[in-house]
Amino acid sequence: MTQETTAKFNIDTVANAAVTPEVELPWAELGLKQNEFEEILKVLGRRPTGAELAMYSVMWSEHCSYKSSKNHLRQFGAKVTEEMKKDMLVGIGENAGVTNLGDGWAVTFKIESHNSPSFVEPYQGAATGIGGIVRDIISMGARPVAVMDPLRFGAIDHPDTARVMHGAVAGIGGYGNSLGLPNIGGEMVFDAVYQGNPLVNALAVGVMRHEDIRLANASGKGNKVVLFGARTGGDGIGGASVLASESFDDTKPSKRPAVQVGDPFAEKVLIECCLELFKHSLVEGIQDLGAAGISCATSELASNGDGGMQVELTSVLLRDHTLTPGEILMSESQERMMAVVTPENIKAFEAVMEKWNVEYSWLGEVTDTGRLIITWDGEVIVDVDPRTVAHDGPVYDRPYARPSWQDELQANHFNGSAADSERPATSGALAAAVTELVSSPNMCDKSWITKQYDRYVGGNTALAFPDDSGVIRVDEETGLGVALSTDANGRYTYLDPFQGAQLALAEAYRNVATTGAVPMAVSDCLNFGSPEDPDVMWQLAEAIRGLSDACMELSVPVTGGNVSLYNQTGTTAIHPSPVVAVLGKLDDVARRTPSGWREDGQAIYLLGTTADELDGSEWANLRGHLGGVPPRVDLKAEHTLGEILINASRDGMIDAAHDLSEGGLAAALAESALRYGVGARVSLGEVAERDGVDLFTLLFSESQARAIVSVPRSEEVRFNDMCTARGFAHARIGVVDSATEALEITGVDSLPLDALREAHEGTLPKYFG
Amino acid sequence: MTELPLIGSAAVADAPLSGARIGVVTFPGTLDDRDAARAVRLAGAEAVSLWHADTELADVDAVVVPGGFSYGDYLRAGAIARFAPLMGKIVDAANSDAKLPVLGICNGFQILTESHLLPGSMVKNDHLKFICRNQVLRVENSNTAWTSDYTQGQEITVPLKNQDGQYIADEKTLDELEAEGRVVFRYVGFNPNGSRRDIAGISNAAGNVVGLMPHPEHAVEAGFGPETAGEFSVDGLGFFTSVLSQIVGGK
Amino acid sequence: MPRIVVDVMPKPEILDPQGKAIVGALPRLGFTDFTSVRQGKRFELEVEGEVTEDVLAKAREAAETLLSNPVIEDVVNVQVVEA
Amino acid sequence: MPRIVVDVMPKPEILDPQGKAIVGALPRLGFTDFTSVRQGKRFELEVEGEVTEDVLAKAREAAETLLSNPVIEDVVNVQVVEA
Ligand SMILES: Nc1ncnc2c1ncn2[C@@H]1O[C@H](COP(=O)(O)OP(=O)(O)O)[C@@H](O)[C@H]1O
Ligand SMILES: [Mg+2]
Repeated sequence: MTQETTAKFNIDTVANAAVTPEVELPWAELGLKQNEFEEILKVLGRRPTGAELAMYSVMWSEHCSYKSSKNHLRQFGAKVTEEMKKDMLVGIGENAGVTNLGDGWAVTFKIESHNSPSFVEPYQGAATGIGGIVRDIISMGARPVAVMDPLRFGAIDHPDTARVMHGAVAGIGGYGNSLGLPNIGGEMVFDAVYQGNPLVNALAVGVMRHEDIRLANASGKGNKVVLFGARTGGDGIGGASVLASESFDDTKPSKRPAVQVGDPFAEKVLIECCLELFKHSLVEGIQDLGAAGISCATSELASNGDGGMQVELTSVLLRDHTLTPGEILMSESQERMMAVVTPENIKAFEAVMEKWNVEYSWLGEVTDTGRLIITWDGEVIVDVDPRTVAHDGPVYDRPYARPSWQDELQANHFNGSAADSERPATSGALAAAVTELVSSPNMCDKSWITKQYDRYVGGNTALAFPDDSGVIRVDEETGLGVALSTDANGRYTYLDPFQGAQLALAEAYRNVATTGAVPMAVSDCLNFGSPEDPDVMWQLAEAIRGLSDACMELSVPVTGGNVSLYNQTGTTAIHPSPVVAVLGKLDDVARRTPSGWREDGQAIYLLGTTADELDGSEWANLRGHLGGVPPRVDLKAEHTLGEILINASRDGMIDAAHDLSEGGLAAALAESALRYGVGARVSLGEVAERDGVDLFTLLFSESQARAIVSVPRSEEVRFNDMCTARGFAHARIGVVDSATEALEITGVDSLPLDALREAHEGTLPKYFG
Repeated sequence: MTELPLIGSAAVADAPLSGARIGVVTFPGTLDDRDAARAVRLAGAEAVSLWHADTELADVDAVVVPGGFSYGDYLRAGAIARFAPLMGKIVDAANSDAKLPVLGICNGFQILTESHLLPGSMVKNDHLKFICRNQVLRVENSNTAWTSDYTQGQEITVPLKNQDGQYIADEKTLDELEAEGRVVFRYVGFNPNGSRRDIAGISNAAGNVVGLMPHPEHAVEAGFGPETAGEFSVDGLGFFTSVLSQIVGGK
Repeated sequence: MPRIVVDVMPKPEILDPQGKAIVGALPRLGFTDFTSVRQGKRFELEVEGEVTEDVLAKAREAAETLLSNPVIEDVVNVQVVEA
Repeated sequence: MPRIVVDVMPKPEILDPQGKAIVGALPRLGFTDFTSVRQGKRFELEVEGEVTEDVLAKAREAAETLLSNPVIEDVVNVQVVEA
């Protein structure tokens, strides 16, 4: 492939840098701190060249180096038992972790954030969020099989929310649908704290045979380094225009794109092309290009390998020929991959590229020098130890302390507050409360979103919206499959970050078990405010400590994730939002349990116990109250409940299961009825008495480790025995009854399903059309 | 009753007894090719992968042009794919005396209209959004190569998922299609995209070429397709068994 | 470099869903002067060297065959622009 | 009725996947003269009555606010056409 004549620049070579120590460099403009710049001087033993400065500055950014969170994140790797390692084929540190599914199958999944780009330009920001996480999955050697999209936007009635909502949802759909990846779940939370800082997280999951696992490393002297996919443009370097000082060419455009535009078609082709490379074993190592582009790919590949790497930068195919070397190194153009190929495989590699019509260029080769050398027209512009760029970046022990306001916040309980002055008590008020709850922004039906997503493509989707987890078949012959759920509750985490993070895990774990899957692995996306704020840093430290402890207790290892900091408007941080994704395994997806009732006469059981835990609840939220302490965490109970749900599903003891989370029992009952439009008669007196709570509390409290299941008559004895044997609270609270066409709860006015559905489904269309 | 939720087995059948070979075309950006191939296999035929750049049409008894976003659908859905070397062969074979059965699903339908194998065109959905839903269709013509296993007027449920699904044609063409019984499927209950006269799918005059926006290949296995009140539809299988009986019958 | 601009519009008799959505949105934003909006496409083709009659003819052909679908669209303009 | 034509193009520095797909297809169809293609939008706004300076200003405003996304697109042309 030919390149237009390369632009001429005032190239700052390594040789030049060595003899011109006095040159002023724009390190501060590139986001480096004084101490960080001094560290670079020390590492190199001279001043960096412009290109080296570009690389260090992007790779040592918070986003790439995890410098504020690294010290805390270590707990995820440390709090791991032998049992937890058993099925972990690839752990934290690679593009995504890999978990063994058995039968030679492996699964990889990861969740990432694309928050601030999605605020600036919701469509493209969200679209490229999907694109980026999918490339992480491809680079592990896997075929991506599904995506999910946990979202958090501002107040539903704020004028800017519609802009973000329309754009982000269309972008996620536009990109994911075009890749042929079913969307199998996500979240949608509206809260004013996210108004100027919406959260757009994206999860992708992929599957592969064990032998296809690929890692990001460049090994074997003489192997060739190739860049393929889209051409490199000025994307993502808008802020780094200071590098213009490299150039003496006046024709250079003054502007670099502030946002990246995704090309899902290019990515779809890239997926197929990579899978063909893997199938014929044509690449030794592979790395996607995400944040920090070529800087990241070359330094990570080289430092994970056994030698070094030499690369000629003028070989990079460009979309914009005015880019300077530093800009090329920093560019975040989408839909690109870098691979290491043995000389014998070059021809075969090129044949695959040509078949898929993918552009590629050979940049250089793996060496045994231990150095990463980058040249521009043969002149050395980068000569570094790649580890110092990719791994040995700065690490900060940021100060943190429990916020001064935390005690007061926790003392402000909902129970007895002004917001709690008119607690519904009559049968009419309780019915109205249930209706209000199911139509509220956070609890309402989300199909306005999900119907813009292809859930069917691939033909392996066994469960998706609105069930508790998405379930994807992996092996068509055996029915082996995986279940996934993502959860987080920013209000709980605000009230208590340690417990809040544990509750996020507990809920995702419970959702996976509810569909009958055995929870196996965790990925997390930690969305927090500024780490330079000791209050926020405390929230982050507590959340990581809580989550890592809980993972150990539930025996589910964290296999990867992402930290997104500085999510705040001015000095006001978002609620700490640790989004936790749990992946589980189903030996046969035919056994998956949906959330809705179907069969008349089946008994409805409530599993678990209820306490007065309304602090941070959806109900309190509807009444404008946020204070107190979140529901109590009981991981032992979560584990036992999980076992019951999984065994009951495996042994055919239950036909439907739905966990209780936000909105409590009221939400769960309504959702189970609306799922297939089959009603029930429910009586809660005995349970209320057993747990010592009133009917309202029983319906709206958000106590954890609870679920409702429907049990066929013939299985009731067996089911009861199982719960009793495990010492787990269970109570028969009703019976499925399609004839009522309503949800009948003793002490609550009858809730006709038609009206309930109208309330549930009307909300998003009302605001978003 | 203690029955488990119904999910069929997708185990790949052994070599099909029928001996029928049905081609499934892949373009860059095609998404539902593997699904179409699965449907072909579940119906009892052999699925043969066809590559858009091939200059010869392999020895196949019928062709499915599956859904997706060929070339990103950036210019117009199907506009670029239509010029693929293999499409020329498919058009010739469909128009030849042999009347090769061709089924275009979603993007495949759009490619067939761009190729002028079928009249009219698709534009953006009237609501301008991508839509994915379970759609009820009425079979208006059970005499085509792809619908003979249905009964006239039968209602079937299959998924629908698209961005540019609004079928349009001028009034004269629409009248002609109606008069000649070439409206093969109509949306029932709800028109999901503003298509003229609720048209979901049409055929050519000879009935060997059928195109439709909804996705029959996604309603062939209990457990993985459209579900209404807990029951799964496998209504899409009829497309593939229809063409199979015609092929086997004709052999 | 010289460019050829190709303009393609939906045929007048064809309903244009995007134009319709815009015309619906305009008054909500306080724009009340526009009675109808139609959305078409504008392509800018760059040519290396001179735009000869032959190159222009090629552009016209590309406009008719690839860039537009005659069933639903009209090529309303093919024109050279010096940049 | 007079019409106002508004042309919107993707910003030059922004990736244009649509143009890219077209430029890839052209040579396969035998069109080899075009080195780059960018795809934008053309809007035709119909005006009841006369196009005053004020109406044109409104059109310009609509072009900047509704018809284009200033983050990724430029309004390259707003012009009156008599029909
Ligand atoms: N943005 C979204 N994208 C896809 N699915 C979503 C989205 N938001 C919510 N869902 C789906 O809606 C259903 C209900 O969501 P939620 O109430 O958060 O579930 P749960 O309480 O079980 O975690 C789930 O199936 C979830 O996956
Ligand atoms: Mg749930």
